[in-house]
Amino acid sequence: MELLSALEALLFAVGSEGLDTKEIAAIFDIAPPEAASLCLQLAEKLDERSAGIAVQQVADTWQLVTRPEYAPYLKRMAQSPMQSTLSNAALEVLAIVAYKQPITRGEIEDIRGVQSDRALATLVHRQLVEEKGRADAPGRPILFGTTVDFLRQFGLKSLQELPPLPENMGHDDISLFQLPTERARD
Amino acid sequence: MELLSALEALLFAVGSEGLDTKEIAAIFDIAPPEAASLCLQLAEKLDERSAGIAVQQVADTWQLVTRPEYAPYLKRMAQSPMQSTLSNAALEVLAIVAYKQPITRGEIEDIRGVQSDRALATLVHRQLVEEKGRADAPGRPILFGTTVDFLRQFGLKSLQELPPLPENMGHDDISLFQLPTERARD
Amino acid sequence: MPYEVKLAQFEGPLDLLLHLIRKNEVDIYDIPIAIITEQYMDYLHAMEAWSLEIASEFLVMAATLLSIKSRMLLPRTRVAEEEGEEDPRLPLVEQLLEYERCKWAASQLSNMASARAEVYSRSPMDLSPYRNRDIPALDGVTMWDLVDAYRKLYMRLPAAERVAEIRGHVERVEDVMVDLVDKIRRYRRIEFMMLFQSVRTRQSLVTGFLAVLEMIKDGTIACEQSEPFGPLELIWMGD
Repeated sequence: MELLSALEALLFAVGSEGLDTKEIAAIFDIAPPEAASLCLQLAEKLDERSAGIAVQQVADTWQLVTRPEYAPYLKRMAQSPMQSTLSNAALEVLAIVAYKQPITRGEIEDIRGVQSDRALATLVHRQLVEEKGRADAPGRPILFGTTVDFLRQFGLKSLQELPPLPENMGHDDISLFQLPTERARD
Repeated sequence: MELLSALEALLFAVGSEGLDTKEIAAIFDIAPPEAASLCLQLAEKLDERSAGIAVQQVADTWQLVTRPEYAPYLKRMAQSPMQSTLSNAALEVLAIVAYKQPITRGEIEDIRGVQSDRALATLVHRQLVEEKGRADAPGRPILFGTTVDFLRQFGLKSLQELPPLPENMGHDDISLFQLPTERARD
Repeated sequence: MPYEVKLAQFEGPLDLLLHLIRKNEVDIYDIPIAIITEQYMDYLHAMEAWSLEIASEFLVMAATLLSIKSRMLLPRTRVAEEEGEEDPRLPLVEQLLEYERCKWAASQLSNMASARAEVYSRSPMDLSPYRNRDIPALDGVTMWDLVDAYRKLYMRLPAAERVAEIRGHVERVEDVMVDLVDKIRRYRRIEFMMLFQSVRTRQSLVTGFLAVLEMIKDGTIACEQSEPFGPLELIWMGD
C-alpha cells in the first residue's frame, strides 16, 4: 500500500523527533484514527520482514528506531576508534558555534553555504557541542552551543578567553576598495 | 539474513553521515567486497518490497534516503537536502568544471564568453568546487575541480556517472558538410 | 518592442548568439553573418534603450561579428581559395558549439539537482548511549586551528557577500563618451592611439572605439587619416 511506504519515508526523515498522530493525519489528509492504524500496520509490516528498524510509539508520538537485537553492532560502530583530529568541516562548524553561540543548524548552514548536519552530529558525539534549548522561531529549531569539554580540550577558562577574531580576515588583497569606516565595522 | 537487517539498522543510525564500505566491513568483520555486496543486497530488498526508503551510494559511501516518489509528503514537513537552487550562471560554470577539470578561471571564461568570478566564488563557497593546485602556465593560475560534496548533492556515485557530452548538439539535420563516416560515429 | 523582457536573461554574448541562430532557424555551420550581426546589434540597441547595462563582453562580440562580416565581404582571391583559407566564421562556430555543450551539461546538472532534491536523508542518530564514556582527547587541534578555520571560511565567502559591491569591468559606451568629449575638446585634435594610451584591456578598447564611432556619427568629432595605414586623428567639431 502506497501510504504505508510514504509513512515509512516520513518517519525516517523526521528522525528522533517523531510525528504525532495528528500531524500524520494532517499530512495524509486522513482522520487521526486512520493515521494511528496506518502506523500500527507499518509496525507489523516491519516486524514481519524482520527489518533492522521498527516503529516505536511513545505517548501519541510515532518514530522509527533500530531494533534492540542489533545494538551490539551499533555499539561496535560507536566505539570504532574515533579519530583524534577533526575534519575541516567539523572545525569550521565548531568555530562558528564557538563564536556565534547559541546558534541553530540553519544559521550555521547559511554561513557555510552547505549542509552541516553531519559535521554537527560529529561534534555532538564528541561532546564538544550540545543543545542549549530552542530558538523562538518557526519550528522552534534547536540552539547549539559549546560544552565544558570544549573549554577543557582547548585549554580555555571561559568563552571570554576565545581569541578575538582578526579585524580583517585576510582579504588585504581587496582592501583597497574598502573605506576606512567599512573596515572598522568588521 | 541477519546481517542485512543489522546493516539496515546501522545505516539508519548514521543517517546522512553514511558509512563507507571499509567501515561496514570492519563492523561486520568481513571483507570489503562482501560488505559492498551486502549493501547492494539491501538495496535490492528495499526495492522489492517497495519500501519508503532506499540505499544510495555516493562515492564509496552508503546511506539510506527516502524514495523520490514520496517527496510531495516530505515537502510538507522536512528540509530538502538541496537548500537553494543555483543560478544559471553558476550551473554553467559548474558544468564546465565538472566535465573539464582541472580547469582555470580563464579557461572557463573562454568557454562561456563572460566573466565568471562571481559564479565561481559561489560554487567554492557552497563547496561544490575547490582548488586543485595550480596550472603550469604564466601566472600559475588556480586550477578548479569538483568536490565529494558535489557528488553527494547531485546524487552521483562518481564523475564517471556524468552523462557523456553529445558530440554534436542536434545539428545532424544540417550535416551536409559531414562525411558519412563522420556521421556514423555518433 | 520585439525584445520583451528577455533582454537581461542572456548569460552572455554566446548565449544571445545561440538564441538568434535558433530563432532564425539557420545552420550553425553556415551562419548568415550579416543578418545575425544586424539582429545582434538591434539587441544591444534595445538594451541601451531600456537602460540596461551592457557588459563589455557583449561589445567585444559585436566587434568580432563586425570584423567577420567585413572579412566575408572582401573578395576572396583565387590564391586564398586554393590555399584553403579558413572561413572567418569558423572560430566563432567552434566557440558556439562548445558553449552549446556547456549549456546542455548545465541543464543535465539542473535536472540531477532537482531529482536529488526529491530525496531526503535523516540526521545522524545520537550514538552516545552506545559509546564508552572515554572520548579520546583531541590531538594537535588548538585554539588557533579554530580561528584559522573561521578565517578560511571567511575567505570562501563570495566576494559579493564580503564587501560592498564592486562592479568590475562594466563600462558603458555613454560613460566613456563623456570622458572622451572632455579630452578631445581639450586637445581639439588628437591621435586615436594617444587617446587610448592608458587603456589596459581589450574590452575597454572596444568600448572606447564604439564611443568614438558613436561620436563621429553624431558629428561631435571627425576623423582624418592623411595616408593609408597612417595614424587616425580625431578632430573636435563642436565649439
